[in-house]
Amino acid sequence: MRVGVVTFPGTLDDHDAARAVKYAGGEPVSLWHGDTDLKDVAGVILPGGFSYGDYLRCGAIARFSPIMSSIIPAAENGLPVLGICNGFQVLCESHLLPGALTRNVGLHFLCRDQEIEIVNTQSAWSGDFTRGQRITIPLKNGEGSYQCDDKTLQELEENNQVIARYVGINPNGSRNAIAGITNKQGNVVGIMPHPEHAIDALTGPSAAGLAFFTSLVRARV
Amino acid sequence: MALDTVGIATNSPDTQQPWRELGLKEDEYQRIREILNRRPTSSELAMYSVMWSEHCSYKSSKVHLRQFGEKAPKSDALLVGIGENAGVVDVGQGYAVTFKVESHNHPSFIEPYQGAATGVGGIVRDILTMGARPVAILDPLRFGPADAPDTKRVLPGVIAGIGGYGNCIGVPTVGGEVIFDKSYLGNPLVNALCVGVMKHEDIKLAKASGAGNLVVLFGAKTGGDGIGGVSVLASETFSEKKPTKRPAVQVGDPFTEKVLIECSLEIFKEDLVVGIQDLGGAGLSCATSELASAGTGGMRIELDRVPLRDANLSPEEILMSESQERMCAIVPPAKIDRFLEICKKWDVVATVIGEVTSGEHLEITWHGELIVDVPPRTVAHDGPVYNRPYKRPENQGDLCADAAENLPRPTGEAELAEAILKLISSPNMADKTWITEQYDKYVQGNTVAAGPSDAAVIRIDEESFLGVAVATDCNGRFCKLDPYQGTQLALAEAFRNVAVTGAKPLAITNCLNFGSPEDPGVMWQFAESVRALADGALEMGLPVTGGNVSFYNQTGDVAIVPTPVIGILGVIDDVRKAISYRFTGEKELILLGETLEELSGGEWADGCGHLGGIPPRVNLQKEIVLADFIHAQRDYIAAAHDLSDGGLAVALIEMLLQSKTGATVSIHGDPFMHLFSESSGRILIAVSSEDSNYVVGKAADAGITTTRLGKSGGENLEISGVLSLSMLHLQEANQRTIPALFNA
Amino acid sequence: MARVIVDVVLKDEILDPQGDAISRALPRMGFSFTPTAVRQGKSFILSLDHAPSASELKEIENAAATLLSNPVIETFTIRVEN
Amino acid sequence: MARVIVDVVLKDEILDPQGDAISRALPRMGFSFTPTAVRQGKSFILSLDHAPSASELKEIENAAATLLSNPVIETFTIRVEN
Ligand SMILES: Nc1ncnc2c1ncn2[C@@H]1O[C@H](COP(=O)(O)OP(=O)(O)O)[C@@H](O)[C@H]1O
Ligand SMILES: [Mg+2]
Repeated sequence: MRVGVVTFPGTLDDHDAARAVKYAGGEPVSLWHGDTDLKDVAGVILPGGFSYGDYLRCGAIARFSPIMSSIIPAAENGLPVLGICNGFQVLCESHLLPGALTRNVGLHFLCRDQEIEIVNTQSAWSGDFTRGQRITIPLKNGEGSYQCDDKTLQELEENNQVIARYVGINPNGSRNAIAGITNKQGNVVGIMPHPEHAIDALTGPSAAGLAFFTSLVRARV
Repeated sequence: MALDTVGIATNSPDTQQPWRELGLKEDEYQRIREILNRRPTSSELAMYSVMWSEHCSYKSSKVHLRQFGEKAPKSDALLVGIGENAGVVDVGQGYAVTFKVESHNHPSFIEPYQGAATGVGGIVRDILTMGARPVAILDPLRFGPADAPDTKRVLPGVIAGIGGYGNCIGVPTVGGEVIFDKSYLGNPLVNALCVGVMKHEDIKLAKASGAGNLVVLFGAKTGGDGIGGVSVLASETFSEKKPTKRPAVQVGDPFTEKVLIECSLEIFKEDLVVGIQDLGGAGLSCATSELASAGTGGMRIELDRVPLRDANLSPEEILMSESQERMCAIVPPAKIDRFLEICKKWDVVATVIGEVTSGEHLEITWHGELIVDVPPRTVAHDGPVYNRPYKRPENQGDLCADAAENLPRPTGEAELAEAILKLISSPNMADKTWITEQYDKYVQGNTVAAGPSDAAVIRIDEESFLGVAVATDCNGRFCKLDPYQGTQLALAEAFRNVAVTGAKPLAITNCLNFGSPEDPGVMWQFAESVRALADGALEMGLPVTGGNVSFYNQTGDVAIVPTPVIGILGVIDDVRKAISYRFTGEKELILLGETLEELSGGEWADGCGHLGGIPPRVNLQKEIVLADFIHAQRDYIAAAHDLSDGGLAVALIEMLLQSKTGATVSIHGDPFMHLFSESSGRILIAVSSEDSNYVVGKAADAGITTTRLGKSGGENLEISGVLSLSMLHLQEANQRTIPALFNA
Repeated sequence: MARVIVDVVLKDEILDPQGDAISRALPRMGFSFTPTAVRQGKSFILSLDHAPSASELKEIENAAATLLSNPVIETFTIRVEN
Repeated sequence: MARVIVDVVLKDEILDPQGDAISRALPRMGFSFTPTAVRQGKSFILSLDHAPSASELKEIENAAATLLSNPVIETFTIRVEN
């Protein structure tokens, strides 16, 4: 299965995302921000990093790139899209996901091994988990505090759109300890911590992040 | 100011020139006139003044640094030695690794965030320039007392700056040091080490050869950043009263650096350059003169082609600008189109600013007028060399006589427990997670070990699991007591930190941070330190592949404690076998090496406010034996941690905290001495019970003294018959200090 | 020569940790005035070589609403300095 | 009720990577106005339950010069909205 991995200028975790797709049994296909061709991929990953330096606002400039002009309508038509960290920010800026990510409450960039609890296992990217499963994967961000208005929050909870929540101390001040959400259709998922850095216990805190990628790849084999 | 051309300079020999303001000495100015056979133009004067500054010319250190070449051990691993942007060593399987440390001390004192950020940017470009992908950053840092108000200003900014830059360019920051000492108040040390990886065939050199080849400037536009920064910030003692000549602070743009990295690597992959140099201190003056001087000498630059951020800059200022994120490449004409195409893809500004000529002069024009016409070697390499006087300070003898071994010691359970808690919660020994959490250690996905660990371990090949281990170390107090021994202790410690991971140490880099070379006492410290490092490197068979010298780290007459930070790089054939100091399950704890009564210059003495005596002995041969032993027995060693600052007490507690367990150990002899001594050449290992007899036997065969301390387990640190401390209590003491000091 | 300044602030209901940190730091640093609230905003200063026309202002407003601010969490105002 | 706004901008000679990035993004995104320069600044909005006295303004100026701005690279101005 072909899974696209987008590289914006300033993207950092594209190689890791591609490696994760490979580990999951898929075929990573790199997509360049300046192109509009999605190369027949069956899913797209917007990896972590600092697209366009995160200048202005995280994800704000990336949202207007040519590749996003193809991804946005495709996602609206059901193409599975996973945004990790900066990718999550791009998805919010693109209004494919509600809400926004703001400065961590502690005002510092934070890189730590973070326990999260998987809440929703119905999305295109979380089917290989069991509900309530707790996994530890790296968190690394400066602006990872999920914020939205009360009404949106209520909708997210009522529609089971929360994918994962932080366990223990809320590291960045996200509302309802939200670590990741999905759209109503379940094809677009944004997650702040980094599953692609937890696919092998040698280089990550665990291998439990791999299930995000196998969820997509195996379901569609 | 009217344009000063070579023609005008020839015809106006008596024009007064501001050489003194530019930091030149009278005889240096006269030498420039002799070289050129006329007075320099103002642009030439600008170039010579920055290039002949201490920072760029190493004029006070050169005579000493030569020993690294003269005493160099024969090394098959060395591919590129001292003199290039960074040394390169062979790590096998066709891979080459380059690493180097740089200091950005003064800029970080003035503007902590940007100073530290641009320090990282600079060293990363040095590594990139060698043709390598930067894969890891380490940041050896020194600050004034942790509770000093200025430390509260400097430290958070420095940490945020390193993280802000390193995180954004996608290079993991995986190790370093944070040390507090009063001598660093007003003189914080911000050193940054970068490691890069490439294939042998991709190594690039800073050399302009081949007449007709084009000189291309690419990266950020040139602005007024840090103009005169080199001579003002790095060559003179910083004093608050005297305003800097041009207050511009360099501001880093990590996004531009990130695209510059990717763009350069793509250019290297297609083999489009014959030489390349980054623009660091002294900007274009340095890049053009060094490139030309390393080639055949001839180069012509049209300076007015340089893309500017500030249209009002004069040619002198353009030559001296230290705007960040710029590179200069030598490109054959047949390859220039492809070169520019790749730059365009990455949205990197690239401009042909000149060409290599068949002549022997570096000629620079400004709108057609010749403003520089110099033999480039005279700018880049033939700067002044000083044989500065040096002398052991009068009071050194008194200092060494005042040994910490004579201080009153804690006795009895309560006093010992209190001393341990004080030690483990002191800012130097306290947990540094508050700092390291601000660094992305995971990016690139190859981090096998990062702080807290003795050395950082990075995978460089995903198929074979080949990797490298890197550590930096220096105890400046030891170096103050005896710069020779202190430097070899730093070398031994860095070596041991790499060795405990199971890696084979391969090469040395260093960053020599000292006070003013004009002070004979400081110069003595420096001379001793360099001699010690050269001797030590030879004895250990490791080449010194590069480094950096930072002088003038002093306030008034008072210099920092000498701080020769030593970085060691080792190779590990299979990172899956790397040893950390974390273990699981019940293990037997064994101390390797001998403990002597050595307290002077150590952490306990420091906690008593004492500095005096003679530092611990160092035996480099024994370090090699230990390293070989760990490597040979790595399959039987569950965890290993080197003993250094804080001795056995700290190493044991750190290992247990990491492994989330207590232990019961027994100590034969004076418990205080065994817990607090900082004797060198010791490693604490954890071994499963069934392997312990075997491992101890092997150690005995190798001539290593072993002490079976006891077993892990339980929730307390029990020292039989001496004391018992709960691990929770120890953890709290260890973790509380830094956040309490620095959380806003 | 004119400057158009777009001031962007977080909506009142959105958490502003930076503003809060400043609120807390003020008394610690010995300042005696105590604002009822501190919010941190951003500004974008666009320099033009001429006074902006009505249609240009319209475009700037557009850019402010889409690129320079995120309507989900922020509001903006525009000032013109001639 | 009053608001004191401290506007902080980078000194002109200091590189502003964010402003530059925005400059470059504008034409790519189809906006036709082309500012000669874009600079990004910060603002701090201090809400007070009364109009600030002269001595309070003095203190705010003090805070602006030390806490709210970094005099090495930034300058600030103060506006009062009653
Ligand atoms: N500035 C820093 N940046 C990154 N890692 C750091 C820094 N300071 C300390 N560390 C890490 O914290 C750990 C403990 O540091 P230190 O006490 O200096 O180690 P050691 O005693 O082994 O030399 C090491 O893993 C080191 O790499
Ligand atoms: Mg160590």
